[in-house]
Order: sequence, then C-alpha cells, then structure tokens
Amino acid sequence: MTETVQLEKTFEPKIVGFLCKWCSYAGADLAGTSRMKYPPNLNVIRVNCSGRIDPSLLLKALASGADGVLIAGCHPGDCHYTNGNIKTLRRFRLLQRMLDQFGIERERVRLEWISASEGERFARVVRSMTEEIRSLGPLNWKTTMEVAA
Amino acid sequence: MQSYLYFPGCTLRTVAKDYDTSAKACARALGFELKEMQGWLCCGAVLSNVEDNLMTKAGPNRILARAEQEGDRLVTLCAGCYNVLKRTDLHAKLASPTQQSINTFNEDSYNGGVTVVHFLEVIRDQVGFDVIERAVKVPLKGLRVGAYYGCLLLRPSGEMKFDDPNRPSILENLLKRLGCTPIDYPARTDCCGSYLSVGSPENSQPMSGAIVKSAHSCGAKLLAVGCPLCKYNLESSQLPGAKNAPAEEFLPVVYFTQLLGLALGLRPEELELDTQQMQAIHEAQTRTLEGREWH
Amino acid sequence: MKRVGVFVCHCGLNIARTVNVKEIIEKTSKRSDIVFAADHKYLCSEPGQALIKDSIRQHKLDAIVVAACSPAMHEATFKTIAQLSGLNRYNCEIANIREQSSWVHDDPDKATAKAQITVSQTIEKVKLNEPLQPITVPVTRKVLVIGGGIAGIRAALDVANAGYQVYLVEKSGSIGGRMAQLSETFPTLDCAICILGPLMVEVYRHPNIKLFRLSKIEEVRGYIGNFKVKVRQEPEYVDVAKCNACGECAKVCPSEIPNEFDFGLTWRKAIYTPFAQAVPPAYVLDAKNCLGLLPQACGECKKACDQLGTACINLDAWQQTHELEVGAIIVATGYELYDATKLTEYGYGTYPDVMTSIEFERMLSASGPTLGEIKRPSDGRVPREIVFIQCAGQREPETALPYCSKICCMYTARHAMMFHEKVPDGQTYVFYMDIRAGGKGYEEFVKRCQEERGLLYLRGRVAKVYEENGKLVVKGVDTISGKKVQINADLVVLAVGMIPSAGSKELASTLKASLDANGFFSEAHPKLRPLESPTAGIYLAGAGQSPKDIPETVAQASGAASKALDLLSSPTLEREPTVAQVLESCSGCGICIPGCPYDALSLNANTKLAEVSEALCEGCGTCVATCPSSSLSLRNLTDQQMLAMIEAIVA
Amino acid sequence: MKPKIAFNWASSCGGCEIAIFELGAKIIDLTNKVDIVFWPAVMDYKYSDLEAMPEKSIDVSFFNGAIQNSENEHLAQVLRAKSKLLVAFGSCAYLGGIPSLANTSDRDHIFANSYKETSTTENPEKTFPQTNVHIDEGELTLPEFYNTVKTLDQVADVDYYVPGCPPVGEQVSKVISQFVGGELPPKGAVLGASEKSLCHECKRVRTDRKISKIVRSYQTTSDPKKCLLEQGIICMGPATRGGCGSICLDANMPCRGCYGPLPKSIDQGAKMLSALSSIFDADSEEDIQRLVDSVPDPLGTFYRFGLAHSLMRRTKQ
Repeated sequence: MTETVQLEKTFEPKIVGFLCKWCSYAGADLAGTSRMKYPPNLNVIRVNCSGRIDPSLLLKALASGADGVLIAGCHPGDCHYTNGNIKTLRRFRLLQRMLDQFGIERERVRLEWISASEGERFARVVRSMTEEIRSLGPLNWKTTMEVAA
Repeated sequence: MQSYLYFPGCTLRTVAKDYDTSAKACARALGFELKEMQGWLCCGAVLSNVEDNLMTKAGPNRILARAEQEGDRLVTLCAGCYNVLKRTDLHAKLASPTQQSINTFNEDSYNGGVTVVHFLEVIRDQVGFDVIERAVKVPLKGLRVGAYYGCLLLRPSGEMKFDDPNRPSILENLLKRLGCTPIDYPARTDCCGSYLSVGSPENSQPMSGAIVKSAHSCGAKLLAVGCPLCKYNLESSQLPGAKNAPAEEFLPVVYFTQLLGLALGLRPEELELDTQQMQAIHEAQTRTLEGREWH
Repeated sequence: MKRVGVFVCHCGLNIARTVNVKEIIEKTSKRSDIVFAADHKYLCSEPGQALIKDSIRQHKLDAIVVAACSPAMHEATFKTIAQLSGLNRYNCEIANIREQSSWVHDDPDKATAKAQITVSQTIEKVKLNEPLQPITVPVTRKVLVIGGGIAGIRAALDVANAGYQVYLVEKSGSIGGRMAQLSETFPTLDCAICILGPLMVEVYRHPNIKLFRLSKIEEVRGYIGNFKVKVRQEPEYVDVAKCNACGECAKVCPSEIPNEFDFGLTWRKAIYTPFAQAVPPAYVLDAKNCLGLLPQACGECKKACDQLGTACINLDAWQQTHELEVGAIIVATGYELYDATKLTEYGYGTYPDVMTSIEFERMLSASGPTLGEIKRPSDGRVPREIVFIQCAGQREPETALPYCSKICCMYTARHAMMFHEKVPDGQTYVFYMDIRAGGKGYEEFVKRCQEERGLLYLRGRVAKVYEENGKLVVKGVDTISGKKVQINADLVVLAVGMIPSAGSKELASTLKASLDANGFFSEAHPKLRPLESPTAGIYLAGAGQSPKDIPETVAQASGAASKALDLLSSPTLEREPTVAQVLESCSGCGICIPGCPYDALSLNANTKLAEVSEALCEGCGTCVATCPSSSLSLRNLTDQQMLAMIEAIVA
Repeated sequence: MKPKIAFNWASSCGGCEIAIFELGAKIIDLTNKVDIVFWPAVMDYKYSDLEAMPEKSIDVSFFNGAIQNSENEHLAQVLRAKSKLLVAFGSCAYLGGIPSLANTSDRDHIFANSYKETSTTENPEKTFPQTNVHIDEGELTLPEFYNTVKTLDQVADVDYYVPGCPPVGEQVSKVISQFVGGELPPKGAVLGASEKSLCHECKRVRTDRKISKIVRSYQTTSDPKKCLLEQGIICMGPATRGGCGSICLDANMPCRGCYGPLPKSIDQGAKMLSALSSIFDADSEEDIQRLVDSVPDPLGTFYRFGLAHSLMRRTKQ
C-alpha cells in the first residue's frame, strides 16, 4: 500500500498512443468536448487507420523510453477502410507473443477498439492504463539494453 | 451437509424469532444448514435515513469484512438487512474513494469477496423449485395466499436485481409449488409504511391498511411476507384502534418460510406457528376446498 | 532546412484557462529550428488568421504549426489560410491542445507540459512534410437515398428535381413511413396522409427517381463521389408495373395475420396492400405468412389474378441484387417505438386497454381500425375517462431511455384534443414532467388544448397502473398540489419514446458511418455539420439521426439533399494526396497486394514491382505497415515522421 | 607501397574466415596486392605486436564476429585506432548474428547451462569461468563474459558493413577489390549485398499471398518451385537483403535473414512479423489466435541473426 503511494508520487508513466482518425481520435475529441477528465500521461499520434501502425514503431517507442503504448482503432466491422483494424489485430496478437518473450508485461501494450461515440470509454482506457503501468513501474528499456557487464 | 453462511440480524433475534426458526427448520428439511456468521452486528438499516451516508456503510462493511473470513456467500432473511448488505457490497465493489475511506476507518477492510443473497434466492437457485415441489409432503391445497413484497426486496431495482420491481413473481412461483393458490393483487409491491410506524403510526397504518384491503378484495385469505417490519405493520394496521383499519375480518400474516415448512411436513411448533395462525390457515383451506367460497 | 513558424491559440479561455500559452511560446521560440512563434486569443478569427498570414509573409515561413483545437474542427480553415499566404497547404499541421489537453486535464502544469510535447511532436512532423497537390477524381453524379419515409421522400424529390438520378431504397412494401400512419399533424391538424400522399405519388412518377421497395443495402464500397452499392431486393412476386391493385388476390387468400400497419388492431392477408394510399400502388406477397411457395401450397391468388387477365403474380420470383454506382448517400432510416412491454409499471401487454400513442394514432385515423372511432380494445366501449402518460420510459437513464423524444408533448396535446372532439363529455388527464413545446405555434397549440378543452394536466409521474373491477387504476402524483392522485380510467395511452429503426446498426457498419451512444446516426459536428455523417459523402436526414418532428425532418432532408447536390455540382472532386508511394527498394514480393481494400496496389507488368493507383488509394497506410522491405511509404506520414514524433514524445 | 590489411575474428564460428578462403587462388594475387599485417586465424600474431603499431597504420581491418566479451571489445577498439577503415564483416559483426541470441538469456544462465545443466557436462567441483584465478605459478586471467552481446558498431565506429553468415564468395572478392583501388560508397554503406529484398532474386513462383497454416520445414516436403511462405514455411526473404544469390532457397531451405534489414527498414524482425501476420488468412479472434500460436518461437525466428542490431537488442532479465 504505502509502496504504491510512493510510486504514485515519484513515477509518471509515459504512454504513446496511436489513434485512428475516424473512430478513436474522434472518441478522444468527444471526451474532450464532454470535459471528461483523465491523466495527462498519454500523448497521441493521429493516424488515418490503426492499420498504419507498423510493429517496428511500437517497438521503437518502447525501446526509446515509453513505459507503454496504446493502439486504438474502430470496432471490428466498423473500420473506415473496411478491415485495416483486422490486420492490426493479426499483427498485434503475434506481437503480443513476441513481447512476452522480450519480457514486457501485457499491461504496457494495449489494443483497444474505441468508436467515435465512446469518449467515456477512451477516458476509462487512459485512466486504467496509466494506473496499471504506474503500479508496474518504469520500463526503462534503455538501461535494460545497456546491461553489458 | 451443505451449509450456507447466514446473517440473522437484530429483529430475527427478538420479535421475528419465528422467521429465523422456520427458515432454519426448512433448511434442515431441505438438507442444508444456515451457519450463523461470527461476530455479526446490526446491519445499520435504521441508519439508512441518516444524512451522513458514510456512517450508514461503515457498520455493514464491517459485517461483510468479517463474513469474508468465513465464506464467499452470505444468506439473509430480513428484507431490510438484505437490502442494506447487498447495496453495501455493490458500493464496495465500485472501489470508490468513499469506500477507501470506509476501509481506512474500519479496522478490518472489506475486499468485496462476498455475494449477498436472500434465502429465497438460495431455494430458487441453489435448491431449485423443482426439488422443493418434489419435497412437498403436505400440499397447501386451496390456500389463497397474497404474497407481499414491499419495497426492500425489489428496490432500487437497478441495484437489487432481485425481481421485476413492478411485476415480481418469485414468491408466487414458490407458493404455487407448495400447492397454494397465489392471489395477484395490485398493492403487493406498495410500501407498508416502514419505520413511520415508530414515530407516526397515523401515517403508516393507512398505508399498510390499504395493502390488506387490496389483498382482501382480491380474495386473499392469508398474507405471506419476507420482512419482519412489513409483517408488523400489516398486522398492527388491522388491530382495533388502528387508523382506518380495514372493516374485513382479520387477515393473518405469516412468513413464507412458515408456509414452506408446513408444506415440507414440519410441525407447527417447529415453525413457531401459534394455534391462532394454524386455525386461520385450516379455516381458509377448508372453506375454499368445500367450495363455500366464491371465486 | 525549413523555416517553421508556430501559432498557439488561447481559444478564449478554453485553452488558456489550463494551458499556459505564454510558456509554450517561450519554450518554442527557444528552439533552434523555430523561426517565429506567436499566440492569439482566437486564431480562427479574422484578426487571428491575419496574424498567421502576415507572419508567414514577413518571416518567409515555409511551414507552420497551429496549436489549437482538434483538426476535426479547423484543420481545413488553417490549411487554407496557409495556402492563401503562399504556402503549400500540406506544410500546415495542427497540434490539438484543446480536446487533447486543456479540456481533459485539471492540473495547469501537467496540461501545459503535455501540450508542449504535442506542439514539438507536430513541429517534428511538419519539418518532414513534403508539398503536395490534391488529386482530382471524377464524381458519379447520382444519389442513393436509404429509407422511404417523409425524410427520404423529400430528399429524393429535391435531388431529382435538380436533375440528378436518385435511387430510393425502402425496406417495406411501400414508401410513406411513419407519417403515413399518422392521422393528423400538430399544430395545424392537417390530415397527415392528405399532405404526404401527393409527394409519394410524385416520387413514383418522377423520371429521375428509381424506387426499390422490399430492399436492403447489402454492401457499400468506394468513397465519397464514387460509391459502389449492392442492393438486395426481396422477390417481387407481384409485378409492380402490371398490378392494378384490384385486390381480387387478397379476397381469395386463405392466410390471415395481424396487420403491422395498424399494430395488430386489424387483420390482413398474406397478399395485401400495406395501406390504401401505398406507393407503389401494387400488392405485396408476404412469403413468411403465405401457405407455401416452395413447394407451392395454395396459389389461389395467382389463379384469381390470371383469371382477371392481369396476370401480375409470379410465385417463382427470386430475390435480385442491384449494383448501383452513386456519388452521395442520404441516410433517412427513421425511427421505431420503444417496446412498452418493458415498462411493467404501466401494464402494457397485460391490460388490453393500455395502449401506445401510435396505436391510439391509428385509432384516431379515419382509415384506421375503428374508422376514427375511439373504442376500448377490450370491450369496444367508448372510453369516458382517458389518461395520457407522457415521457413513458423516457428521460430515465437507469431503467429505460435517457433522452427526450421531443415530439410527445405535442402529439399528446393533439391526441387529448382529438379525444375531446370525439368524446365531448369525456374527461382527459395528462401526466407530464414538463411541457416542451418549442416550435412555431407549438406553445400556443398546447395552451389552446389545455384552456379551451379543459384538459387536466397533472405535473408528475405515474407509479403504477392496474386493473380493478373493469377500470384501470392509475396511481400517480401531482407534484404541484403535492398530492397523490388515483384515477380510475377506461383507457391509458403511453407516450413511448423514439428509438432508431431496426437495422440501423448493421447499416452503420456497412456504410462505415458511426452511431451515437443511443444508436442514432452521429453527425460530423453537432453544431456546424448536423447534416453530414463523419464519413465523407454520407448525409443524414430525419429521425434516424435524432428524434425530431415533421417540419424539422423535412428541413433536414432538404438540407441533406442540398449537401449532396453541392458535391454533385462539379464533375470532379479533389482528394487528399496523402497516399501511399512505392520506393526504389521494392522487390515485387507482392505481400502488400491482397491487403488493399481498394485494389489500389498492383504489380507492374514490366518491372514486376508494386505500383499505387493514386486515384484509388485512400491513404489508410495499412500497406506501409505490411511491406516487409519498408519499400512503401505514406505521403506526409512516413516512417521517418512517425519516428521523429515518437522521439519527441518520449524524449 | 602496398595497402595494409588486417583480419580479425571475435565472437564467431569462424565461417567468415572460411569465406575468405573461398577466394581460392585469388588469395595469392591478393597477397601480391596487399600486406596482411594481422590475421590470428591464419598466422600467429601477438596482440602486443598489434598494439605496438602506429595509429591509422592499417588501411582496412575486416572484423568478423560479435562482441561478447572484454577481449572482443578490446580488439575492436585497438583495431579501430590502428585502422583507417574498419569493416564489420559478416552477420555477427554487423547484426550480432547467432551469438546475439544469447541476449535472450544472461551470463549466469548461460554459464549454468554450459558448465552444469547440460547432460553431457561433468563438473563435480562446480567450476565456472573466472576473470582471474591465483595458482602457484601466479595469476591466470580470462576475458570477462558479457551479459549482452553487442554488434561491432555498438562498441566502435564502423565505416562499412558486409552482411552474410558467411558473406558469399563472389561478394567477398567484389568487396575486397572495392577496397583495393576500387570506388568506395559513402561511410556507413552496406557492401556486398543488394539494395532490394531476397524475393527480387528468388526464382520461386508466387501465386496467392495468403497464409492459412504454418509449418516447420522438417514437417513437410515443400514444393521447390513455389514460394515457401505460401506453403506455410516462414521465409525471412521478404524482409532480408538479397545479394546472396538465394542459395538457401535453391537448397529448398527458407531464408533465415542473415543478410539483414533493407535500407529503409527500422527493424528487420518487426517488419517480417508485420508482413507475415498481415497476410494471415483469418479474420476472427479465434482463427487469428490459432495461426499466431502456430508460429514457432517468434523472437528466435524473426531475430535469428539480428537481435543485437534490433530495436530491443535483448530480452528483459
């Protein structure tokens, strides 16, 4: 208990969010226009479709200092580009298996379906993700890589 | 023998002893026991009108915290306790800031490990009405019973999720299995007046009186309840001197557990049914059976 | 290196209240790669835009970042300003520090810090943007209208009258929709079908409108200006062209079922006409209730029809699929009513004399089940005491609908008035929460009903309704007198709410158009773009978008039509040039090809390397992520730009 | 005066040395053209001799093998100092190669495994390598074994890269002649390889770019004419530089990716993962998961030769 309190004071997770412009970014905007509050730990990169997210970019974020990554797209069946989100899903599931091998906790990297009307859901996702990562502590991949001796 | 953790509550220790006894007897007859939880205390139903809603939850949280040590399901009989405990549990599972302060206030904090259920739910979901029907030794043929729900079992429906708040059926379904003839009457979900009977009976008595009238006019010969306070109000509203007491003959009020017990072939004394009540029950049965009744 | 300028908007206090704009300007101007940074109270205002324009000229900027509201809001505005100031519009980028920062965070320091990152990541992106020219593509100058209610009818007529081809798709056997079921309309008490009928006929006769009844949208491909639509039409057992609606077929039909048009208050045959004024004026064979088509069980209708020589019935008809090409789509799918049986406190479904307002509406209608007479369904007696319950299952977030359907106050007043006309000695009670009579002549109308007709309006809700010796006991409260009221009524009418019509969800995902939390089609912007779906080329009309009355519906329908016409007015359309491009390292492995939903990728016959058709590419970038050799790139969202932005965030 | 050349091997199998002998007779006229001043695999040199050489006195050093211990790193730095040009020769020096799969583990586990757990090991005294040990004759030292294997350019400034495990013969001679009086591309270039993926030179036919099952090459007899991916065998070819002449595929073996990522690629393994999963013939969660689970050891498959060079470089200890 006290320990987590300690963490909350010291550690603010850095989360990179890739949001598809049609559903999830619009959902985030709705959260904004509805003045819903959520922690400021996530910074958003707006892409046309979650299908644009190359796993390399996600690894890049983690390797260069992010504590977590969120990919958010339209619900299956609602993709503005028919099925870009399904390709994202395929990649993500395989990536998850590989991230397990790298020893990265699943809570750090999430794929969420958030529609344009789900502002509340977006806020909720950011809240829970921030909390979960905060309790996991920093990822610090740079130091992980530097452990030579 | 299968046993369920059981929270009696204050009333079932005093005026509603018969509710407690009959329920335990039924349980035994049905092959399970109600194991009383350690160190239970007042559920705080009386506090539910208090302004400071934090305090109303501190007590019940303590109960749930203690229950948690003994099991994951807590059975209640009194509709009041059921309402308070179930809603307290729901609130706890929300893990809200209020809940945190309650947990810090209480010496032992509750972690939401308990499901609060009513005895009715146990016999419906755990035992099963079919089993009950097969276990019936003395079908209560011709007994025209008006099931009375009141508020606390059903409302707020969003939280209680016990039955349809406007058209409940669980009691009727049980009574049917016992051989009774459940009577549908409009007032069965109306409020009996609750604690008003303590401070201002002149306000509560007409309320419960109306319920009795409604049951009467629909042909009920007996009222079955699941709440000591309801029972008290329904009875006292019929006593001479009660404000506009119903003109009709006295309508006995019993606990559904007592009818269940009778049907299961238990003796009246095991169910704390007094001779007066038994008389009324027999009377009601025979009248309808001999067709002396209209309907 | 690019000369980049940054402009930060206060948005009045919307941004400035939580985000420290000055601090952002300070930090940003310190950057070696920033030539100029300035803030303004309202960048979107004329002086704000002037500031941007002048600064671009004065400081010879060749790229700008505008830190303001969501790009969904003003991206176009600022890109245009950039263009007018001599910049390529693709050298302007928006940093969203309002929806994504000032509005969602309380702590000014944290909000500012986050906004700062958003700004720098956008700077990193714009530095690597390349100037682009829009791609022009041809527009298919035809419109698809989905739904044949008053909204669809109005929209279809407007587009058709402007001289463009319209396809009108209706799922039932006739157009007309809900309005055709109404008796009168408020506040003028026009006979609904009398004003709707002529429009229905006009649609049917219009040379530019092709009507598909019994049809559904199966598939929609393509994009604004160039949609490819598949429409599935149920078997047309009755030849619309030949049928003269003589009704002989129905006479001999042995199968009788409740008539949905009258909500089961009357009966119809398995071959029937939806209602007297149905358009197209032809009978419909309802295969579900026909004694049997495969194998044929009865065939009486066909015999009768053939004997008359009309011979318009073909019992072996098959369903057909029509492939349409359109430039714009207007969604006018309308509404249904909330299932009143869910409102157990009112006993609908248990007591026959508790009915919904639309059922009552049918009863009022001269062509309705009782030919306009008001009778109790239970015993056919004329009710003396009638209770109307407004907001039935509405404005109840916990148990039923959270929203207000907007029209109930009005039609209930009308119903009460009509009842009073027909049963002058009757007594009317109306339970209401509050009267919402916003609209031309609406308030006056309600007042008139209340005062002249002596209707009893009780402000409060009904707790329960139950039957007691042949009467419906309505228990409620009058919050004005503060008294509990009990009314022994003969008839109870529930004003249940409007919900989106069945199939809206499937249609939405076929169209890739989003729905709101209540299942209505959501608009691109609640204030500024109420006629458009967020998906380009799809326009909204009527109660499918939100509950509304007839005048509003018609207005929105004409609005949606003019939006579509605006699109069709030019033979070509400019498309975003931010499409995929193939890099020289492509080896022609072909892995990207099957993934493209638009068939924009192919292997060149000679080089055997991948190539992108810019006219087809929608710029989703899925192929870029797929390409194993990093030989595909998305214009102005390249991997290099993504990396730069990531670095900016985690730095 | 003849240009001076050095060869060195660090953490490697020695295959790269053999690759040089693939020059065959050409080695003779190579020695006529250049002075080989350092080549431990072939002749006995002392590090002291090397350390004694003046700065930048060697024209080109070909360095093969990954950096897995302090000796590797020391040599890398010395050679860097002594040479005008330092070339990462072969997949290990360039990408980390097979040795860098050790980055999925760490020193303690590797030692435990090699000196204790393997069934063929007999080590009752539980002796483990020590960096220095006292014996009567004095002190014995061993290089320090690293937790994390690195590429050459992670410890020293590298001028050029030559991929391959090992680099194929004709590419080697091409590269060497490039250095001996040939034209040299800008610093940092990858030599002796194609700028396009292996698919470009692969002779197999591609029909349907879909994957409905995944098998390992020993589990099936694959059609030598059809693309292996389409037969469910994971081939790294699409995400790997060509230039090797697709020799593995001609031997009906899938590409393992030893020639490394393409010019614009951010991460070879992630790229292959993305391409592979993108063409999975599955849309439902269940079908997708089924295919995903059938991929054997993703990390080891996609980073067989490139873990040290990848974005993540290693797993979390």
